[in-house]
Amino acid sequence: MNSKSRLQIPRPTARPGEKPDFSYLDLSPAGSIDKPPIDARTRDIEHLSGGLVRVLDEDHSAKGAWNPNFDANQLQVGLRWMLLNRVFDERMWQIQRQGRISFYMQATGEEAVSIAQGMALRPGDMCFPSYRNQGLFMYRGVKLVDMMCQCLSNTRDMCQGRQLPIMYHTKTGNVFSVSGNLGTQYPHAVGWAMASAIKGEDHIAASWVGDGTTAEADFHHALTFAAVYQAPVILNVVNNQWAISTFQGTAAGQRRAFAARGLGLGIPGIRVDGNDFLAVYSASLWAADRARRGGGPTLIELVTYRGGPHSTSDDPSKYRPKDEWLSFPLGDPIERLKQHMIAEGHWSDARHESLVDELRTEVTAAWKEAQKHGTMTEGPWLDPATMFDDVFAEAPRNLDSQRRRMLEVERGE
Amino acid sequence: MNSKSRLQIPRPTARPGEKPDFSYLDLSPAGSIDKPPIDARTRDIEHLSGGLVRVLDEDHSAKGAWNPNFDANQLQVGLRWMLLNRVFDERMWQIQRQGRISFYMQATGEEAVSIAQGMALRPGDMCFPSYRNQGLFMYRGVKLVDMMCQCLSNTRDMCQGRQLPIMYHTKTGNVFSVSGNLGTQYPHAVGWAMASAIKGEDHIAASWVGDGTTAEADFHHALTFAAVYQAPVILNVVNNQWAISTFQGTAAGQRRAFAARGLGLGIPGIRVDGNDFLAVYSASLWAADRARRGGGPTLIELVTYRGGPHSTSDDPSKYRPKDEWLSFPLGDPIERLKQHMIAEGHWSDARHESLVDELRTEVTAAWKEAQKHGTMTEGPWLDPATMFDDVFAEAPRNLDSQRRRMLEVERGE
Amino acid sequence: MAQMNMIEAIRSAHDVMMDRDSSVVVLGEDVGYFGGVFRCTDGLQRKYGEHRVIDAPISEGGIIGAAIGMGVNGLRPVAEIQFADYIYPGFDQIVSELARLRYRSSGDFFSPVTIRTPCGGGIRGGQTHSQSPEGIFTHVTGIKTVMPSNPYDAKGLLIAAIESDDPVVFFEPKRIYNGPFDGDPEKPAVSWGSHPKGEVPEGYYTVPLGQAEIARAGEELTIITYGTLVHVAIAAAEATGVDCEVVDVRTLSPLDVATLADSVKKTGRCLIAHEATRFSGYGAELAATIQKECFYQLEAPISRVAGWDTPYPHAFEWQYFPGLKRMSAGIRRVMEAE
Amino acid sequence: MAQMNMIEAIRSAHDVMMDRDSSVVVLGEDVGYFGGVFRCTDGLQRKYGEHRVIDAPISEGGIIGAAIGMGVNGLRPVAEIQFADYIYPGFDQIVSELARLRYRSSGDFFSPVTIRTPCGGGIRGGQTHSQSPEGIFTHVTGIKTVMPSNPYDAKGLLIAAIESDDPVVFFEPKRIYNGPFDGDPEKPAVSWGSHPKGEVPEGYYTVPLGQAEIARAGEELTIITYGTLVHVAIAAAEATGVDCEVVDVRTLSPLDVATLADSVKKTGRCLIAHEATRFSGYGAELAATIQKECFYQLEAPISRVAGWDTPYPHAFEWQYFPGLKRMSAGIRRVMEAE
Ligand SMILES: Cc1ncc(C[n+]2csc(CCOP(=O)(O)OP(=O)(O)O)c2C)c(N)n1
Ligand SMILES: Cc1ncc(C[n+]2csc(CCOP(=O)(O)OP(=O)(O)O)c2C)c(N)n1
Ligand SMILES: [Mg+2]
Ligand SMILES: [Mg+2]
Repeated sequence: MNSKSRLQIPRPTARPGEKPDFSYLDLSPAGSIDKPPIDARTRDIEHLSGGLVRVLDEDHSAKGAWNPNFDANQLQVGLRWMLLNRVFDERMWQIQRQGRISFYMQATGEEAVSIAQGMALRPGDMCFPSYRNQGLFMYRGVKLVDMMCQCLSNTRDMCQGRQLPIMYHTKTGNVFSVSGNLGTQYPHAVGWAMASAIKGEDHIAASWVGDGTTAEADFHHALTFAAVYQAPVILNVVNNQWAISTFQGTAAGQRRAFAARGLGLGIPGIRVDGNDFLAVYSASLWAADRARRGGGPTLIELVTYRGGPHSTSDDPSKYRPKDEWLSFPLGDPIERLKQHMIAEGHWSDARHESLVDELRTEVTAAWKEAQKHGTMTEGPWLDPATMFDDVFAEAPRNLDSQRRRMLEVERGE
Repeated sequence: MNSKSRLQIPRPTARPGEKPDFSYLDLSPAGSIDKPPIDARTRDIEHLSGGLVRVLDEDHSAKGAWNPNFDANQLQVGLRWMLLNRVFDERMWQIQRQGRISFYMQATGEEAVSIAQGMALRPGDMCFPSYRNQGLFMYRGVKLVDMMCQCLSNTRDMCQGRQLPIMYHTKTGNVFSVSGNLGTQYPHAVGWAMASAIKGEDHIAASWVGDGTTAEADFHHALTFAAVYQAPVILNVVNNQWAISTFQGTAAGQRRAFAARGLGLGIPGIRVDGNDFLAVYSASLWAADRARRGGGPTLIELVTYRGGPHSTSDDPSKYRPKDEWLSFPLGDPIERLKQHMIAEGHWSDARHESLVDELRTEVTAAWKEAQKHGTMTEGPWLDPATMFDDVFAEAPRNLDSQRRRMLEVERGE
Repeated sequence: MAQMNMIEAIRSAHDVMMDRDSSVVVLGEDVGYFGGVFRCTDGLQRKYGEHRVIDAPISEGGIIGAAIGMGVNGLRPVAEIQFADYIYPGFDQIVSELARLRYRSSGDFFSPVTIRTPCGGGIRGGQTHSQSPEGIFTHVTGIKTVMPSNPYDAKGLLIAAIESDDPVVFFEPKRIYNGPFDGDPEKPAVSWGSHPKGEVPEGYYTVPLGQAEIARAGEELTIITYGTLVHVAIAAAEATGVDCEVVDVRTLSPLDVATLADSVKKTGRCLIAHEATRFSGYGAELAATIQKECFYQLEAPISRVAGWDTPYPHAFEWQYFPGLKRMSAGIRRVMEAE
Repeated sequence: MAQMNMIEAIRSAHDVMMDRDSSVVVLGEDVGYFGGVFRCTDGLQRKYGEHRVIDAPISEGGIIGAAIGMGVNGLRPVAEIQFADYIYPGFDQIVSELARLRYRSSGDFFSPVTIRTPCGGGIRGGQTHSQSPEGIFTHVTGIKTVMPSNPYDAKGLLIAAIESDDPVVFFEPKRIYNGPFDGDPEKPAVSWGSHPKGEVPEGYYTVPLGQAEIARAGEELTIITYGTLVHVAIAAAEATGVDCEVVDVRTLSPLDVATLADSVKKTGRCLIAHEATRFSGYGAELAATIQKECFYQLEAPISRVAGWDTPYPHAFEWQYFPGLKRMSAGIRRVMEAE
């Protein structure tokens, strides 16, 4: 059957053992894309979905209309949080490898997304994250120890042991509960934004999905509702080239940029260098301003690369070249911002090293603290009776009697 | 709450009592749109989704590159089937109004879609219709009497009484079973087309949904799979301006044409005057050729108007101006083709009248015949025992015993 | 007190709640300008404006997904799904998100969405306008499942559902929108006007979620049912002359086991009835629970009367529908068993 | 004969069928080049090419929708849904289309799709990688629902499913992919190597759909169960010393009532067990059916051991999972009742 098949099967440019090839990425030079006014008509800014908004140039300078002109302090804030995200991920990965938590997912190589976008939004704006937005939780005030306690499902776990590690949430920080189901948060963000508009508030919503997730129904639902009601929302597609073993072409990412997905609905799209901290910030702020002033939704594609395995359950050497990340033309967001800061005279290798050390210490301290609230092998333990709470606002009779039954069985009655 | 709401609610240009206003429709003059080669790149033919492919001009002449240059016979074939569709619908509507069938849906004003597209496809191509494609069934050989028997759920009903009227299917005519669930047929068409490609055959698939249905998940699934595997399929959106009481703007149809919905996935779109028989034929043939030669999917938007109520359960005077259809700038597809044929010297009012008479007689004869196979009030009757067939290929025990039980109850045991 | 049919009662529940609580919003296909294909939201947009009664795109998944987000942002959305047969495209959002949000966030987030949807057959709607999928939803923990059998309950339960901080899927048996139906399609239609439960207060009141009701008191056999079949059960009690106690479940989940079990303990016999297909339907849970609770009092096996395990066939609506004949046969079956 | 674990047996079923029948195609997320996140399709793309083992976009609805269309065009698609927890976005296509196509077209169209999906907990997957939604599917007439408990059955049933012209939803209890599990998480993992049902023929054979099997013969009490809990039931029989007959349902719908009822008529006592949440779970249908069939032989109420009516909590996997302790308690409960 194979021989006669005329089906066209998309194929990544390189598989294990082959030479990485990113020639398919359409790159624009830093500073080359214009920055339209936020009230521009969708039709007039279609080109933003095709180019690549970049600020940081090869020579580490910041260029062009999208340059947010950050001062040293703002740059350091960004660098610090991105680094913290990286250091935290490295540590948690190790911890999972030691069998001390059941599961973990890193955002390695994608830290600019959560941090720069976190900075571009206001505290009252609501975030509907994917599982790779841990940086958002950190930036929005969730303590490292609380994130670790969630991963440990221990007595201080914000989820009371009910969720897989990394499925954080923060009510006060306005970051929604991470779902294991891909893409379901997208229409939530749109509904939240619609409610904000109905209430006459100027808070906006933002949500994130991966390249692979764009194929899910909720992607379409969200875009449709956002377009129809001009909801004040930023819909982000984090195109890290891979969806577990499936490359972005299997979500039709090779024919046309994900940023163009909303054009047919009248939703403007911006394709951004997702590893360019300044460009991500600037494009997000533009979209946020636009939404806040009644301009409706924007779709932002953040072109980046998933530097690590999909999760601790994954082995990418089975499906992509081991060194693919090294060849990724947009590099590493942390390294790029660091070099820019050095070039600008705001930073040095030495300060960088000492910041890394400081953050490692912070993470280590948090881990020590977290374990006091219980680990997988040692107490204190969450009370299993709590597993019957919060199914409903009030436990109905069947849950109450099951709770009693469970306790009897546990006590060996 | 209303006063402060900033939500943007799309509104039709006219509601009952207001003056119809179709100024929102972007019209192009007949013959003004170029016809690209079928191997053109999507990027190079984006403009086809914005303009409106038209062949029949105000003066009833046929113009431009999309003119299929039909001979008199082809034109008469087209007119005859469109007329038959109209006459059949009128009769069945009456019949429902007399309480002799439970439900009906007309395609009034949209007949060019089924007939011209039916003619553009080959018999081996598979059609996945919506409930407004009765013309396709007729054109593909389903006898009127068989369609009527389906609507009667009588002993000759192809569905054995299991489906609401109009949910036809024909295996030999290659038209899939109509579903009551909107849009579900769209991914079927894509899967069928993928299978055709896998088998190395050159049959293509085509499917139809309404403007409102584009908001459903299956629309997105179908476009995504079609784009990823370049499935040989034509995906049609019949934009008849209304989805029951909901105008096309509630499916985001006012910001950008439905034809543009696939562009972000690399699927070319053509916006066609859906009431222009020649344009519909020609655009469909172009897309069919393209698909057949490995060029992948095309999205065709057929701009038309739902001339009648949504169904026999609907009363459009509640939500749109009574005379809206009269103001529709693209007119009536039958009248337009008729005038063209008269202008070309192939037709006359007299011949038209006599054709209408002939078709009415044909329909009346079919109705007489159909009733012989049973009506809602008179036999012969379908055997109710058959309601347990075809749930599975073979009835499992529970169905067999339920069948017995049912017969016992019916017999009063 | 006013006379209302079920449509009017449902509309009135919306009206009362929209008036009391400005966070209540309504969304769905054709619900706004048009007032809904069954007219349940008629007049609401005129009264409360198009920012609170929102015509939605044809996207059940999107409607429920967006409603969840609205609920998280402090609104109290009431979403209409035009027919229960079309709720499945929204199933993932209901099961994976709406039902679990409070649990997975330890109560920090929740979304008090009410999903209303007409269900059931008997209106010549064929297999895609007749389904009764309630059983599926009762297996989804974290949502409440409700089906009223009359205008009074419909309004009171709907107000309770809208007020509930838990998500509720609210099934409306469309066959009895305009009047009770005793399962005999040959009889002339009757209206709610003459039915005691057609008397409906104009203002605010609730029928609490989670409470069954004895719709007809009796001593010989308990019929546990809900929705349209409550009326069929009562008619069958009269027709057979068996002194049936008819229990209207009203809230399917969480279930009021005590009311049901007390009745069966008293009568010693139990018939369970619903319109949905039998296999793995909600009646299975009722039977499983009752046999457990009432084992020592049961004098006969619990029997089920339900839709056959086929799709709902257009032509054989009345052979499919568990009407008077089948209900009566079920009663006799249980009474004859020893 | 070869020794296979369940993953290998499932892979082998694919291999045998793809080899025998060129119309068999496989599609799903990560199933092709990578071979599936549980490796069930490993090596198939290398052997049969990427036109027959197809990496699909992340769209369960699209996968099932496209598979239906392929099936209508003469292929025999086997679709993998990566986790049963993610089957809901495809629910509408399953319920409204796949299950009803043959019926609504009077047999003119049908689509012989097999949907495979790993289910169940016990792998620390949290609430979105642990669900057992099989009960929901058993309420959908027109599809067959299967869950094997061992490699031999897995292969034989999967081949039967692929060959069946009816659509099949095939649940694979992932906890026993690599070895049987008796419900005690403290014990070292065992492999299928030592289990008689780990012996699996390399070639073609079928285990017919619609037939239950006695997994352990016994006289005192019947445990009706399937999937992982078959092993827990057998272990609990040993642990309690009660001579249980363990019936492995295997095909949940259509149900082999006779094998189940015969066993219960013999033992007079019945315990039903599954991992899914209890309320309105598949166990309800089993209990409802058995009380009806075996009323006069039952010496005690039928009892159910099941997952609690909560989502599957990550931290309390073993308090949630109906393991050895709960199964044993259930056995004692039924034995003690008089
Ligand atoms: C509805 C659903 N289907 C499948 C999965 C399994 N799954 C988890 S992550 C993943 C890949 C997602 O890829 P992408 O959207 O690109 O995000 P990334 O992991 O690259 O950030 C898959 C298939 C899931 N979690 N939910
Ligand atoms: C999944 C689903 N949701 C809702 C409906 C109810 N419904 C039937 S037709 C219709 C309007 C469809 O409008 P459109 O797609 O524009 O097609 P048209 O009727 O105009 O041809 C609706 C909402 C349905 N049949 N299926
Ligand atoms: Mg990705
Ligand atoms: Mg329409």
